[in-house]
Amino acid sequence: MTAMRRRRVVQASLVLLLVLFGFWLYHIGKGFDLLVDNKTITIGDATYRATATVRVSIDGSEPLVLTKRGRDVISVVGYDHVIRVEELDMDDEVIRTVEKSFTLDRHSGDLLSLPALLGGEENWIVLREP
Amino acid sequence: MKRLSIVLVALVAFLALAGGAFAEAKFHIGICTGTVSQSEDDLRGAERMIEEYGNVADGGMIQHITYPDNFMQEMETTISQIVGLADDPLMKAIIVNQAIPGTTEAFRRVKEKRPDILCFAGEAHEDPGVIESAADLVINADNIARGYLIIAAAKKMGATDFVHISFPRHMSYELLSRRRNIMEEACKDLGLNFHFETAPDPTSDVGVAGAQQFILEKVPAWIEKYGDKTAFFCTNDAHTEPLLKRIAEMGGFFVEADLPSPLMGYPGALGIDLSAEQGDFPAILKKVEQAVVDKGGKGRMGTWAYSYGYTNSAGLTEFARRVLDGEAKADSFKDLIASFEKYTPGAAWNGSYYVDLNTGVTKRNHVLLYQDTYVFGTGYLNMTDVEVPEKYFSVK
Amino acid sequence: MGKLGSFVDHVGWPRVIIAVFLLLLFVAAPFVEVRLDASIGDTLVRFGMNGVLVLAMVPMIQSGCGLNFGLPLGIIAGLLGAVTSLELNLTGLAGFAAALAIAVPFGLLFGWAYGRLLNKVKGGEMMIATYVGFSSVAFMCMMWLLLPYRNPTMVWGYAGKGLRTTISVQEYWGGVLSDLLGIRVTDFLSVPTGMLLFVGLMCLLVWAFFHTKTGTAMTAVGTNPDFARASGIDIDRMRTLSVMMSTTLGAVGIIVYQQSFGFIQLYMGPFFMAFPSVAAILIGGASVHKATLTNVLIGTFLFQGILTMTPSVINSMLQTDMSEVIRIIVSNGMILYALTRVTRVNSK
Amino acid sequence: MTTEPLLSMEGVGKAFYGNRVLRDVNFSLAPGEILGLVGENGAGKSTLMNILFGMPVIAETGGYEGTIRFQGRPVSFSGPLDALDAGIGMVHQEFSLIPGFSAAENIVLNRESLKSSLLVEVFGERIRPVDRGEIFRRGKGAIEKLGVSIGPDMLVSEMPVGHKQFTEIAREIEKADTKLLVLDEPTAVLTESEAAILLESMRRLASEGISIIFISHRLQEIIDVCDRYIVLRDGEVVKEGEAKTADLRDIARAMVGRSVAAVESSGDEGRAFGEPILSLDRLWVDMPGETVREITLDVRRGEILGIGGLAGQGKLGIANGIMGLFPAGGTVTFEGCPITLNDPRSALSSGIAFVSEDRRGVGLLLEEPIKLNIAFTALQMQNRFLKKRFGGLLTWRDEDALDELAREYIESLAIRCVSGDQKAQELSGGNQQKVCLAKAFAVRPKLLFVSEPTRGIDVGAKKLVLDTIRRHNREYGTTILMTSSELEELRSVCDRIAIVQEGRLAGILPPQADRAEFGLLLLGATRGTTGEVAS
Amino acid sequence: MKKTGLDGTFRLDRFLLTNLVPLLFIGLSAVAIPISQFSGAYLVQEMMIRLARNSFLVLSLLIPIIAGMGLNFGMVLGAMAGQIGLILITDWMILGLPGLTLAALIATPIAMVLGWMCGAILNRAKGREMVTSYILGFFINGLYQLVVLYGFGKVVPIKSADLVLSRGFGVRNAVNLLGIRNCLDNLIPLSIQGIRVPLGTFLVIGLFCLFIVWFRRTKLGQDMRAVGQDMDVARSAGIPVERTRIVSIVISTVLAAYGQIIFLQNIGTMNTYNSHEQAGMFAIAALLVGGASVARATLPNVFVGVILFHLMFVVSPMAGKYLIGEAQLGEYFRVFVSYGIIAVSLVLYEWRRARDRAYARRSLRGGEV
Repeated sequence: MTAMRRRRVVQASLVLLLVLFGFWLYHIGKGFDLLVDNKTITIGDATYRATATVRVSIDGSEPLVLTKRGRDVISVVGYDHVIRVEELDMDDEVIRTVEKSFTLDRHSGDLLSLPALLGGEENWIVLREP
Repeated sequence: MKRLSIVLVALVAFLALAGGAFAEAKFHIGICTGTVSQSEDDLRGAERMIEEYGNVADGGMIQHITYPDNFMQEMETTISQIVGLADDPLMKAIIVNQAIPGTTEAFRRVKEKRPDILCFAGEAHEDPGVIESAADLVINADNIARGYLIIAAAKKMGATDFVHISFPRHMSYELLSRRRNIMEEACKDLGLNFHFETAPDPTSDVGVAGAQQFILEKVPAWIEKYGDKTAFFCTNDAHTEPLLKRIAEMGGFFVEADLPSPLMGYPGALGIDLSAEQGDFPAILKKVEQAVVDKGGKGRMGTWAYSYGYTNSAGLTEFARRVLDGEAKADSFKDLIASFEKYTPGAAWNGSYYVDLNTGVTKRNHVLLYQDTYVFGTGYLNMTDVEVPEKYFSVK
Repeated sequence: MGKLGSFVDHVGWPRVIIAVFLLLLFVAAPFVEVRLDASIGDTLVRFGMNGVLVLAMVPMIQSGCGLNFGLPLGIIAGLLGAVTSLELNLTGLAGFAAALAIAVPFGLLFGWAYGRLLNKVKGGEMMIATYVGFSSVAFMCMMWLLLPYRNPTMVWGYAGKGLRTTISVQEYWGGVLSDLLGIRVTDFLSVPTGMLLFVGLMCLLVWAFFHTKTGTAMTAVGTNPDFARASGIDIDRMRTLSVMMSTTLGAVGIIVYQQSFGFIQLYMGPFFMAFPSVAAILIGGASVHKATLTNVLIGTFLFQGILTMTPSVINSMLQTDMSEVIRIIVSNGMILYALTRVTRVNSK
Repeated sequence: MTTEPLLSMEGVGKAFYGNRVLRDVNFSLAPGEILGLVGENGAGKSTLMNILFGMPVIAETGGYEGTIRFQGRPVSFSGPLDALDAGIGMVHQEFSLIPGFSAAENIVLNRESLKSSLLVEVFGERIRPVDRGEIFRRGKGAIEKLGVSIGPDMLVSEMPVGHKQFTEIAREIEKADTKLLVLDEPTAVLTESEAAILLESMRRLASEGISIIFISHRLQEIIDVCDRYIVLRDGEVVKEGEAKTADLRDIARAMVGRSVAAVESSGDEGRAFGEPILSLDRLWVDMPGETVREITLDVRRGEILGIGGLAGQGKLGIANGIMGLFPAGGTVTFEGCPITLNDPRSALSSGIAFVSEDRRGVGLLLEEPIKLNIAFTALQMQNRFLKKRFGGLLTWRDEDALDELAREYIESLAIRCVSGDQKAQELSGGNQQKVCLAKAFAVRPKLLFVSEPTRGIDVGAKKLVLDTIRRHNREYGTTILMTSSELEELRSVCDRIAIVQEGRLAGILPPQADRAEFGLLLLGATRGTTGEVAS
Repeated sequence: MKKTGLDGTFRLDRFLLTNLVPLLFIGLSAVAIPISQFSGAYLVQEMMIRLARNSFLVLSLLIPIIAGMGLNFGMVLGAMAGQIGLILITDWMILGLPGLTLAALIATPIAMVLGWMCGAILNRAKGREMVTSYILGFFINGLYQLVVLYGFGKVVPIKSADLVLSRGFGVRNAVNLLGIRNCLDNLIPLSIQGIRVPLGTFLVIGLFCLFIVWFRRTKLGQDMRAVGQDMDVARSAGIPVERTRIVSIVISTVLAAYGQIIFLQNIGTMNTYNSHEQAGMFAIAALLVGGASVARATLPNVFVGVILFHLMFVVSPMAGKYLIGEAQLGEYFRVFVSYGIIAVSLVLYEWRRARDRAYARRSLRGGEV
């Protein structure tokens, strides 16, 4: 009977292991659809105006160009990312480059407000308006 | 035995068709439609283009294929059929009408191999977000606007009640589900009573006949229950035919079909002989009109004057040809409408871009179109001129 | 209690459950504004339409060939008869009779060939029948396009050739049976006397057949092939004969169906016709090797009743499209039950 | 050698529903001893073995009396698997082998040698890989122990019958702790040389300490190989003794003799019969389990000829073969005309009828009414009980005539039923048998085959059935071939009795002949010495 | 002497018969390929993809065949379980290989429960397994719709707006599997002369073949073979027959779930309410085309079957089009051929079985010895 018992223990721990494995997979595979947004936004009391055209890429992805009031979607995998935003002038010359790393979690927003980021706002990642 | 006879038949047919030749085309356009049993109009549109631009086999421009009748089960076949078109190095555009499930993946595969091929989807079945991700242009009947317009038209025709007939599988289609809700909302606003009825799914175990029988027997009961000033609408083509038959007999209104066409349901339901008018839509319309009026359906039954499926096949192909020949721009709404209007003289079109309800993003590769409603015995209703109130675009 | 128990045992649980369910639907109907007379009328019409098709299961089951999943073959024969009758521009009862007259030889011919095939595969009939049915339907799809039918009301509106998926028979012989001696009870309930009589006649013929010498032999082949063989009966011949009968009944059945339905369904139409008939006779309490006329009548009534009542009543009750899903679960669940039960008795 | 017996039965008895089949059986078996078990069919051998193995049928019918001791302890197995665990193996008459498996795989079936595997901890024992090499080795070892040469990797489906038998025995002895082996007529399917090998290997097994219970109808084999024998008759041990000193004739007599009241003689000895009505010439029939190899026989008009023989010897095959139910060959002439074999119509239409031994399988339409059952063959073969309708367009079943017929036979055969409309399956066995007879009588045959007419029916009914057969013979002059396993029954009814043994005619005897004569023919003790015995 | 001669001719005869269906297909393809005018590269690529896509599903059919339960139409149940897994990971936005693995992990217990149910039902319908599992598929489809169309979003929380209908419950009719699309196929990128080889999937399939080979050698596999060949003998030898049969269906169902996941990662979009329906029918057809029968199927049957069947599928509509000049006739022709061939192979199987039985009996005949 001890063999039986040992077997039950092994089976139970295997199931547990698989569940843990599932959580681990969830963790490493979790992706996010991030809306990068170049619109005027009000966070708290401060209002950040969308000013210029920007070029944005996350984790070195294909850069996206967003004009004023532009919005697009970038998909990422994992929790820690680096965003690189380049402000462009009329001739598409880079005026300013901002690089920032950020961490997402299940509760964080999925709308990355570029004006807020460029304006130095702490909470530049916000929840999308429903 | 059977196989032998097939070969014989094939041989005869082959010899019969081995005439006619076109000048060698610069490029080829592939069209994928359903078979006659699935959607005749789409196929006829493609055949019209073959007539106009020639078959690839005869040195022409058009390569026509069909997707399986059982397309819901045979997605794989659909995919390889469409991707097979891209095997032709001269292929420059692929039109799929209707863009049944599998089209998206087929387009992705085509694009992976040949990014230069234009991929157009007519009347997409897959979710908007899905098909938009792969196609260069998606066309759908403007079910958002029509959700309001059909109700408005029904009111214009004199209806007091509106019955929407569908079943679970169709209600899992985003656009169909939303249209139902818009209709309900519009009914409320325009003072009609909205009723939602369920009918068996023709692809389930009862089959097409079982589903049609259900409509045949229930419509009289519904007319009795809701009165003869009731307008009917159903989401499934197979349901349309018996519905028309009963409405012609017993009263009630029918604004237009889900995919409207004078050929949709009417010839079968009313037993109309169209052999003399083959291929001529104004003549077909006239003949159908005559039949409807004869049956006492004057002013009660409508359609689009030109078949939606037919125009879609032909218009999209024409548009693709124009783009490839440099006569039109791929992102021009105007050019697109112009291509469509080539095949619909006298009928007005209207439409808009699709807007994703969740993100608010306007999809510039997804066009929603509608044609003016034509009511037999009274003529066009001028629904294209009606402004659809903004609020309906955000009804979920 | 004992009486009730033995009654239930006699009728069988699935039928009792379905009958009670159907009864509840009928009782509930008036409360949710579904007209009772219309419901009864619908059920009667459906009963008449499908009766002969379900009856077409009986000869094959009785001779031990199992459930006739190859029904599409018979239906194709019927379709050939129907479209040919239309092609000849025959109307009224004459058209109907012509359709029958043309369909029956086709049914016999197909049945003969099909029966010979099934004789080679004793024991595996059902699976093979399914696929033979499917492939013959696909073959006929090609034929509908290629056969030289020219009647303008039947061919495609645009191309002017090839047969349409649905062809209206209204102008020809639509409703000739249903309206024959029709009794109008209310606006929504008219009894399709002619059709019911025709179904009755067919049942009578089948019943009579099973009282002839050959019919007796066929029953014996189905009940106990060894017994039949020991009594000098040619089993293969009996089986072929039963398949011919089934196929021909299928051909007649579809024509009866069409005259009430008002349309002829070509192309993939026959594809889906076998299943409801199989389901009906199983629900009626038939087993895979024994079916009676009572099974046919009860099964058709219950199955078609459920089919027409569930969506309307449940839909009106719950205001949801879920009723369709419920119908699928209920009817297939019952068939499943019937299949597992049958076998348990068998394996004893 | 220990003195304590391996197996001992003390006062074992068994009755099925008041019908006693075993009474006070006592015997014991020492380790390494071979015990011959002899008895006619129905003497109680199988019941005894069923009790030993604890077959469910015993417990379901109320258990048994007495005690069984195995290795000194009283045992009561709850099933054959239990018995196997305890070390008792059985080789059945029907092969219990997997056709697509090799000999070795069959030998170790469900006792395969397994390799170790870590996955066991997760998925249980059955996930272990099978050790093919080890299986091969074990299979080979077991086969060698028997002293035969069979390739351990030979597929059973490709083996001749004898090899299958050896494989089966090898499986039992391969079990590590098999102490007792029961062999149920293992030599029946073997050729003589194969049988010799088997007997040899039995001796070898015994010398290794395995005890064997050997059931056989070949008395010579019993005498050759066994240490002791016991003879069962009507559930009782009627004779036992040392095999070496046994006399064949004694055993045969003990086996066949009946304790029942003396056979009521038919009383018309010396009836004169006409010319042969049916002649069989080198008939063979491929009937599973009842193979007829070669039979040449004449049947005379008007007689009742009994065909006797032990189960499986082929007596049943004769009628089935002539009636075309199983593949057959040779020549059969009926009234001077040859009968086409393999075609039931041929025999039926020449006026031969058949009451099958397989009442429920071949004899009846269980789900149909009695009247249809009775009339069926006559209706189909002779177009009787039909009436024409619509000017001959329809041939209708004449229900009135059927009712009339049913009434007639229900009355004359005293079939106990509600009416002719009752379904056949609702009748008792005896009444079903009468329906079968009625069916055969209804065709008014010139020649009637009756197979096992009294099998499975109670004593009262038995007498009725036999009387009916005899009466029919007397009244209508119908020639009857009656096949039965019960010799006494044959002797009470028949004019001559032919004994079939191993698919061949062993001899023909008058019913008054000495029991021992019958016994010897039945057991094949005189095999090869008899040809056609003239009556 | 006579015997061997008889045996020899019998074998050749037998070989032709056993392989008649594949031979028929090869013949048909040989005629159809030139007519279809497809390029070789396209066909090779297409076959490569189809092999990767379908093999696993077809392989999942093998184990019930070993256990004598015929073709498992109940594999549709497994496909549904796989789809539920995929819906969930799409909702949670788990991408790439982890997503795929997680979907498989979620599908496993569901498939096990469904498979156990299916096995238990089939145990009550012995000898009629195929028809019963066919209807079981219909029945479960109803339950599936109930769960996915009404349960998801109401009972099971679904957050993703791309997935749930705007009305708030029910999964949309098409699910975009972009997140895991081709993630296994392209795991190890390999391209030979412009033809992409889905090496990752092939590796998984290869591993699985090894699993089957290994499994057949385990005690359980041995028991299944025994049960498949003779249930009564197996039972008398103490093998738990019912349990073994259930286990074989459970394994098949779980594997079908994985197969469907692999299938859909290749397809890239999921037809929520119909994708599973195609799984059973085509897998079975492919296996039969490969020369397998209801009672015997081997690994080569699987691969030969997938290639031949799908070759026919790809080529015949085009061939029909060029031959007859009308696209739809080609399509109908394809349906006719594919169903017809299944019927033919089943007929051949039954006929052959009857003949083999007669042949086996002949050796017992007394007269001829």
